[in-house]
Order: sequence, then C-alpha cells, then structure tokens
Amino acid sequence: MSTANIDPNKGDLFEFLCRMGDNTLVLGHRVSEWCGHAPVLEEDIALANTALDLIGQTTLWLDLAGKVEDAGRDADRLAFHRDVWDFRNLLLVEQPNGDFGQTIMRQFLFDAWHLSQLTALMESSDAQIAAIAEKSSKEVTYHLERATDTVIGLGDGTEESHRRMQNALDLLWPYVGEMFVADAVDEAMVAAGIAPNPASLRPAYDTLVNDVFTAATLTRPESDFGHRGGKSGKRHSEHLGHMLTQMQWLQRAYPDATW
Amino acid sequence: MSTANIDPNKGDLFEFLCRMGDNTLVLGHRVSEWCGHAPVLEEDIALANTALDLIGQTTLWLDLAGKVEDAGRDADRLAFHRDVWDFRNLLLVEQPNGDFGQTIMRQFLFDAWHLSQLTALMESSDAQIAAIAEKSSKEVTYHLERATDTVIGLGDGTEESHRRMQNALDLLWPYVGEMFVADAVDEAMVAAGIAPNPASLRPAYDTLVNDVFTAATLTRPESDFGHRGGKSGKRHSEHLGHMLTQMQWLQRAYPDATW
Amino acid sequence: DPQERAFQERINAGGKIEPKDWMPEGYRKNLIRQIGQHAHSEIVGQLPEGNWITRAPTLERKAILLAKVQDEAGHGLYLYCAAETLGVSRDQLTRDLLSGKMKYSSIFNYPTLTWADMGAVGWLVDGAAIMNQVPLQRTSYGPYARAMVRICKEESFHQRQGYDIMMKMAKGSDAQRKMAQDALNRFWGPALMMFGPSDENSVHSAQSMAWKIKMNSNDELRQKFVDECVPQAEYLGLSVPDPDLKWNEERGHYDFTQPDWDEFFDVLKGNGPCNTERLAARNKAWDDGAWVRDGLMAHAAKKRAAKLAAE
Amino acid sequence: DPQERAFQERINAGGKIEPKDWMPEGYRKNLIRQIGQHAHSEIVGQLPEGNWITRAPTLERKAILLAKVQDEAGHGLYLYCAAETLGVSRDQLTRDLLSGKMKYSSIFNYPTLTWADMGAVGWLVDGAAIMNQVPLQRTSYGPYARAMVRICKEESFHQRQGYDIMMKMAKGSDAQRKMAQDALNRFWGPALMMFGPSDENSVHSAQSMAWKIKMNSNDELRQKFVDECVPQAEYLGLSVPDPDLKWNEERGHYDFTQPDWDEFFDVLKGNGPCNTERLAARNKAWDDGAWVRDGLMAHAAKKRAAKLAAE
Repeated sequence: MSTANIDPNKGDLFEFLCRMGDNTLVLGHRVSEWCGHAPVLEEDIALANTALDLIGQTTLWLDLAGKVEDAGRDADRLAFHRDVWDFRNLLLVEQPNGDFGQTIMRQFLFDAWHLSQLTALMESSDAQIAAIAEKSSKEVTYHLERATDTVIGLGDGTEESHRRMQNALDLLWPYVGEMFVADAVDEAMVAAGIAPNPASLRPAYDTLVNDVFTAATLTRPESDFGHRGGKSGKRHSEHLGHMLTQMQWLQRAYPDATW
Repeated sequence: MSTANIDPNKGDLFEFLCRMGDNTLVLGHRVSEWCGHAPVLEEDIALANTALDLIGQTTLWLDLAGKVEDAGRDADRLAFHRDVWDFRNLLLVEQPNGDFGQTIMRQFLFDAWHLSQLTALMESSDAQIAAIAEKSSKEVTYHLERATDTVIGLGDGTEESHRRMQNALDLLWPYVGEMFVADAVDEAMVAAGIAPNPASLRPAYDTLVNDVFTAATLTRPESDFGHRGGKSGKRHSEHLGHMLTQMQWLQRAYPDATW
Repeated sequence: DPQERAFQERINAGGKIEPKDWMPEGYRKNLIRQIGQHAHSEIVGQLPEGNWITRAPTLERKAILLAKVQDEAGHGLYLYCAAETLGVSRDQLTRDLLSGKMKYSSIFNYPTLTWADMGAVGWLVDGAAIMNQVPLQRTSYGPYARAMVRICKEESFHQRQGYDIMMKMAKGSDAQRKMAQDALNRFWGPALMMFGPSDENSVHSAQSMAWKIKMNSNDELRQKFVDECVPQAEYLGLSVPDPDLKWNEERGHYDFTQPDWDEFFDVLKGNGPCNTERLAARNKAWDDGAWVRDGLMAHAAKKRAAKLAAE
Repeated sequence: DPQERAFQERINAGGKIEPKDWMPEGYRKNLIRQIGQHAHSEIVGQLPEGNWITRAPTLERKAILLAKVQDEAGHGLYLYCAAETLGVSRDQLTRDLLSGKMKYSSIFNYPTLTWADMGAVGWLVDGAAIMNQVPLQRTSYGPYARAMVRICKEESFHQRQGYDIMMKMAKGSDAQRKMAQDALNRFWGPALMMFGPSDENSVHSAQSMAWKIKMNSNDELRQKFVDECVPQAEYLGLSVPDPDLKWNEERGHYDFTQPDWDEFFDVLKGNGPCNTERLAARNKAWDDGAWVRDGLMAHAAKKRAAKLAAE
C-alpha cells in the first residue's frame, strides 16, 4: 500500500475521510444513547468510554476532511450541518440499538472491520491519516476485545442470551457486506497508497468472526447478501434521518450561536 | 361569561390562544406518532382522524394568536420556530404515547376537559374564538365519545386490559390538576368575558370522569396532586424538547424554504 | 367443464361475478391472492409515508399527509372486505402477511429519506398504482371492481398532491431541488418495477387476463407510465435517471432502460432495504395490540351477556 | 457501654474506622443509608445529563458531557464498594433503590430542558454537591473518606466545566442568554434544597455529627453555597431569582429567601416533576438487562467448570 503514491483527487480523499469520520460519528451517537440505561453499571461505563473514543476519532477524521476540502468547514460544521444524503457512514452503524445484544453485535461486527482498516491505514502514504489511525487503533483494539468477550459470553450464556445474540447476528449480518465493496473512491485511495482495498480485508475478517461465532456457539447466516448505500450516500436507512433530528437540532435551531 | 367585556391585554390574549393551540398541536403530534402502528386497522383510521382534527384546530388557534400578536408570525411560524420555553401546552398532552392504553387514557382525560372548555368558549365575548370553539367542539364531541367507549371497553375488558388501563390512569392522573388552576392570564380572560374560569369546569369534569371510571371498573387515584409548569411554560417535561427535535427539524434546517 | 365454460362466457360478455355465484377454485384463489396483496400493500404502505408525518414541514402538509395515510388504511379496509366475500377472513390474511406467506408491493420496501420522497411517492408510486388500478375498475369480480372505483378516485387525488409537493421542491431553494432530484433518482427504478416483470416472465398473466382480473400486460402499463411521467419530469425541470431515455418517433413512445430486475428479485426474496423493518413494524403493532383486541372483545361479550340476561 | 465510648473517643481523636473494626449498629446503618443514597444519586444523576448527550452542540461538548456522566457512574461504583465494606451488597442496594425504599438526591427529579441546564447542573448542582462532599473527605469511616477524596477531585472539575458552559451561554446570543437565565431560575431553588431542611427539622443531624459522618450543619453549608454563587452569577451577568437577596454587612453573608420547602417535601414524597420517570428508567434498565447479567454469569460458570474439569 505504501509503495504507490499518486496524489489523489481532493474530492475522493474528502469522501474517504468522511466515510471514516461518519462511521465513528454515527456509531458514537448510537452508543451514547445507552447512557444511564445499560444492564449493569460496568457496562454504562464501558459504553460511555466507547462512545467517547469514537467521538474523539470523529473530530480527528472530520477536521482533516474539512482541511482537505478547504471550504471553511471543520468537524463540527460537517457533523451538524449536513443532511442525510451527505453522510457516508456504513448502514451498519446507523442501525438502531435494539436490545443490548444487538448493540454489542453491531459493535463487534464493526470493530472487527475497523481495527483491520486502521491497522492498514497506519501504513498510509498520508502521514496525517497514518497518525490518526495509529492513535485510534489503540482504542479500537480495546473495543474489539471487549465486544468479542461479550459476544462470546452472551452467545454461550443462557438459552435466552444465546437466542438474542443469534437474532442480533441474523439481523445485522446483511449489513456486513458493505464494508468490503470497493468503489471509485476506494480505487483512488488504493492507487494513491492511502488506504487498502476493502476486499483485501475480508479474508482476515471472516477468519476472525468465524472463530468468535464458534466460541459463542452462534451460527453464521448462510447468505452473504449485503445491503449497500450508506458509504456511497446513495440510500441510507430511514434511521439516519431520525438520528439527525436529535443530533443536529440545536445547531440548526441556533445557527449563529457558539457553544 | 359573555356579560363582561373588558378589552384584555394583547399579551394575555396571545398567551391564552397559544395555550389552546399548543395543546392541540402537541397532542396532535403525539397521536400522529401512532400512524401505521395501531392495534387494529380501525384504530389506525380513528387515531389519524383525531390527529387530523387536532392539527386543523391548531391552525385556527395559532393563526389567530399570530394575528393578535401582530408580529408577522402565522401558525406555522409559531408551531415550528419556538423553543420549549415558549410552548404553553398542558404537561398532560406532551406525555409519551406509552402503550395504546396510555394513549387512550391521555386522550380521554384531555377530551373531557377540552369539550367543556370549548363549550364554554362558544359563549366567548370574542366572536372569532367562539367560532373556532364551535367548529372544534363538534370534532371533540366525537373524540370524547370514542375515548370514553374505549376506556370503558378496555377498563372492563380482560384482566390484562384492566391492569394496563389502571396503570395508565395512575400514571396520568397527576397531570389532570393543571387544567383547572387559574393564573393571571386566566383571570384576564375571565374579566374580558373571553374564557371561563378554569376552576369552574372541575365539578362537571369530576362527575364525568368518575362515571366513566365506574363503568370502566377503574379506581380513581386518591391524591389530586397536580404537576404544573406546562401551561405557564415555566417547566415542561423532558419529553417536549425531544418532540420538537423531530417536529421542527426540517424547518430549522431549511429556514428559507417554502413547502 | 360446462360450468367453467359458462363462467368464462359470462366474463367475456362483460358480466360481473358476485360473491354468491359459482366460480372456479383457481379464480377464487387468484383473486384472494391479488386482492389480499393489494390490501396488504395499502397497510404496509402506511409506513414509509407515516415516517414523515411527524416531520412534515407545515401544518397543512402534515394534515394532507395524515389524510392520505388515513385513506390508505381505508383502502385496506375496503379491500379486506372484498377479499372476505371470497371466504377468507381479515385475520387470516393478516396472519399470512405477518408470517411472510403473502406479499405486498415491493415498492414499500424502499425507505423514505427526505421530505421530497413524500412528493415522489405520491407522484410516481401512486401514479403507477393508478395506472394498474384504473383498468381494474372493469375487473370481472363485482366487489373488487366496486372497491377499485372508490380507491381510484382517492388515489388520483393523492397523485396530484404528490406532484404538487414535487413542484414546490423543484421550484424551491437549491437544497430543495437537490432533494427532489435525489428522490426521483431513488424512486424511478422501483416505480417501474411496480408493474411486475416483463410479461414473458410473469407467472399468472395469461389466465388472469382471460378471467379479467388482470386487464393489461405489465409492459403495456409500464410504457404508458413512462410516457406520462417523462413530460411531467421535464415540466418540473428534473431529469429522469436514465441516460438512454429518448422519444421514439416511430413507436410513438419513449424508449427507456429496464429497471434492475436482479434488484427486484432480491427485494422479493426479502433483501430489500426495508423488508425486515416493515414486517417487524407490522408484527410489533399486531403483537403489542393483542391485549387491546382481546380486551375490547371481552367487553363486547360481557355487554352481550348482560343484555341477554336482562331480556 | 464502654465499647461505644471507646469508639466515640477514637472518632473524637480524629481516628478512622475501618471495615473490620467494631462499630455501633446505628453507625453502620446510618452510613449504609448515607453512602447508598449518595451512590444512588450518582446513578440516577446520569439521567438528566444523559438526556442532552445526544443533543450536545459540538463534538467537544458531547465528549465532555459523556466523560462527566461516565465519571458519575464511576463514583457510583466507588460508593457501592464503600457500602459493601459495611456488609450490604450492591444488588441489595439496587433493589432498594428500584423499589423506592431508598432515596436519591431530589435534585435529579427535576428535568433538564435546554442546553443551558447542562451548565446550571454543573455549576449549581455539582457545586452544592462539592460543598457537601469536601468536608466528608474527613469523615470517620475510612473507605467513605477515601472514596470522597477521589470523587471531590472530579466533581470540582465538573463544576468548572458547568460554569464554563454557563459563561458561553451568558456571553452568547440573546437566545443563549435567555436559556442561561431560565436555567438559573429553575435550578436555584432545587440547588438550595440539596443541603436538606433547616437543621432544626433534620432527623439524623446530631448523632451523625457526633459520629463525623456529617461534618457541617445544613444551614451552614447552604449559606456558604449562596455566598459563593452570588458573585459567580453576577460575573455571568445573570440574576439570582430571589428578590430579597442582599449582602448583609453585619453577618458578612448574603441574606436570602429559603427555597420552597413544601415543594421539597412534595418531591420527597414522589411528586417531583420526574420522580416517576427516573425510577421507571432505572427499573427498565435493570429489568431489560436481566438476561445480560444472567447470560454473562452463566458463561462465567461454564468457564469455571471447564477449567476445573481440565485440572
């Protein structure tokens, strides 16, 4: 990845950075919705911690996106003043929290991709991206460990916890495929040595999640059909718009205020 | 009521009209949240119908409020561009839908007050208010009939439906008192022959709801403690702000658009 | 079979079949499937539009949208009644919807993402529905034909309202125009799919047309729809997302690109963007409402018993 | 009782009582009540602030608020641990919270209605909490005193963050200033109530002070709080909602109006604006989470069993 070094189109790089930042923004928001409502105090703390890391990463990615775009938008402007069609997060991360099992399964499916993406980005030809990836990967290593343990603990727990985890997996699996599909933006990133080819991350991902599902006594769904439209922004789910009403209301209502 | 006829302070009249219009706006919104999710098709239709009536009444009240205020705000401007502290609806109507029983109990407790308020307003010294009240009272007569039948049907239905209706009543009863407490605005309305003294509506209300609770085999809560702060705007519940994020997002995000 | 022949001749002569008339099992079954599916579509169709009721931009728009969704529920009711005349209960049909055994129109498995989608749904989705339904006013089964008459009247009203929303958006601010174009981009293909696959691939077509429970070929209606929509899109100043779209002087029709039929079959299999959510929402409404239905029935039974005892 | 006398003398001499030391039943019970109530307050206290995490105005503010609420959960954890050293389990304390048998600070029964409330809660509520807690770093029970040291450090940080939010709001746009004043208006009285009723009406005061599990009188702390807050409000350009507030040269303190004690007792009885919701939210979290706790315990048991079998 670090061998090539063609200067990418500014627009492609901006898109790529929004994808990274919107994933953490949207997932961070979802996780923060749990605040005060987790099944046990330790989980309240851990979920808040995860959300906190993701919001921090968002600031890094979206500030850099704003710098690349060079149109006077910073991370806050990007986070709070775009409408659904401008969001570039994976459909997976905008899915609702559901029960705790659904939240943790979503986290695990994302973290497993996120960590390998960040690990690859640490070798990016873009030093700023490599630096953000390095910092983030430490946090995400911990997220993945926790999510893995919890998926295994609940998958291989009681009959009810097993059933709920299997339901969560069945529900969320169709959102996994989108992570690994490349488009023109990805190709431009690969050509510039900035980011890995999404498809190249799949084999390791499959190995990891298969091992975890086995330990968790969960059955991986047979179909690998994958919904698309989040990372391209072409067709998000209805959930994102509802999230934005909450996330952006204050900034939309008081556009001139500083906070 | 129609004997006195002192010209009221414009501000008081504006407040009063906002109270009427905000009640119907907020309750109409809540009821519309059911759309597509009711327990049976006939209820989907009936709930949509109720919401529709309430939204229609909102337009009448808030347009009149805007005319009285004479600052260039129409019903839409008032509905979609005020923040929580400027809302004057009863706390009752902003309470969440809960289960269907809670929704219907809220409707009944409100309708019973609403109809007697509108009936009194038909005698208002203000002809425009009397006209809106007359039109609305026809719709609300029907709302009250339906809500009454449903409260009785579910209260005196199965054990489960009885339990749920009693829970709903216990939960919502503390929001009834606010309807009957007069403040300076009410006193100004009484003095001007515009609106009845809120307290004067209580005896008939008590008779009505007691009869319905008896028929529904429900026990009226002992305490008549009543929460306040909605109609004065001093302290709404946390629910209203969340409702506004949804209700007002589009108008806040695109303040220059016409729709 | 002379009974079947007489039945067919009556249909050929333009006669109506009524509930008490004899009819072939296949006719009954096909009608139940078709009417039921249509009823389910009205019910599930409440969801994508209901999604924007709480975010409507003005009180008037909110009222119009509420009224529209209410109409759809009403259509569902007429259609379930029409199906009941064929000897299947609404509860049975509902259970078949909720279990996934019966289908509803695939279009409702697409999400509504901006306010412009309320325009696009009214304009294109109701537009396509009308195109399908107007001929069904002349369908051979009496109760179905009569339900269609009422429904078509309201649907064309809805379509005009949808087009009116699109107009406001297309003639509005830059952001609004962008929303309108984006909505058209997302709904064009799915709307074309509403007429079903090309006739050569359609399972039920020939027999259904003989029985007059299907009045036109899928391709015929799709062409008619395209011919009607393209000038409407032009009037809005929006571009139809089909680079190969052009007027064919010779045919007197627009040539256009077929929608993505792989996507269509994917959605049919349950892989549409919202299949899972739509069915989950309906199932939840049904399950959460069980105590209400039970409660009201128990009360009605008590009242009947009391009345009997008093007599 | 010589044992009790020795115990009291040790306290008088500034000694610390540790978990394994003998202690009077009343001391233990009072401490459990006080520490448990404090822990519950941290837990329930997550809710009013959690209410704005998803609506925070900037990424930084969102992160700060998340960190703060996380700290509160952490404080809850320390305090439950401190209580556990007295022989009561966290689960037991939780059940007593959820059933309404144990209390939490009444302040959390007030709603948070605008972003300025995040400022007011930090400034006034954490401010009042610190005023109560700083002296408790010297309380006689060792584990409690040590928990307080950690907690106070973080709380004073939270208070500064709250004041910083108020500053931004008070120096911001008209709407922001209005929000800030409105927040102060709503939280001033409830904050004064946080010190408890006047000492003559306080049940546990005298004995608790002798045992050094209460270090100052309620009125004394309330006065100190007012004296500190009034100049801070002035600096913000906000007015304290008390028309009779004025500096009393002679006393060297501000004279101020007592909060509405009827309201205080109403809230205590369960009639605060949010009592029902707060308890319902905690009960729902607990009930909905039962399968998670059970699942993780079952898994841990399986792992232990497997490990044992392997040995």
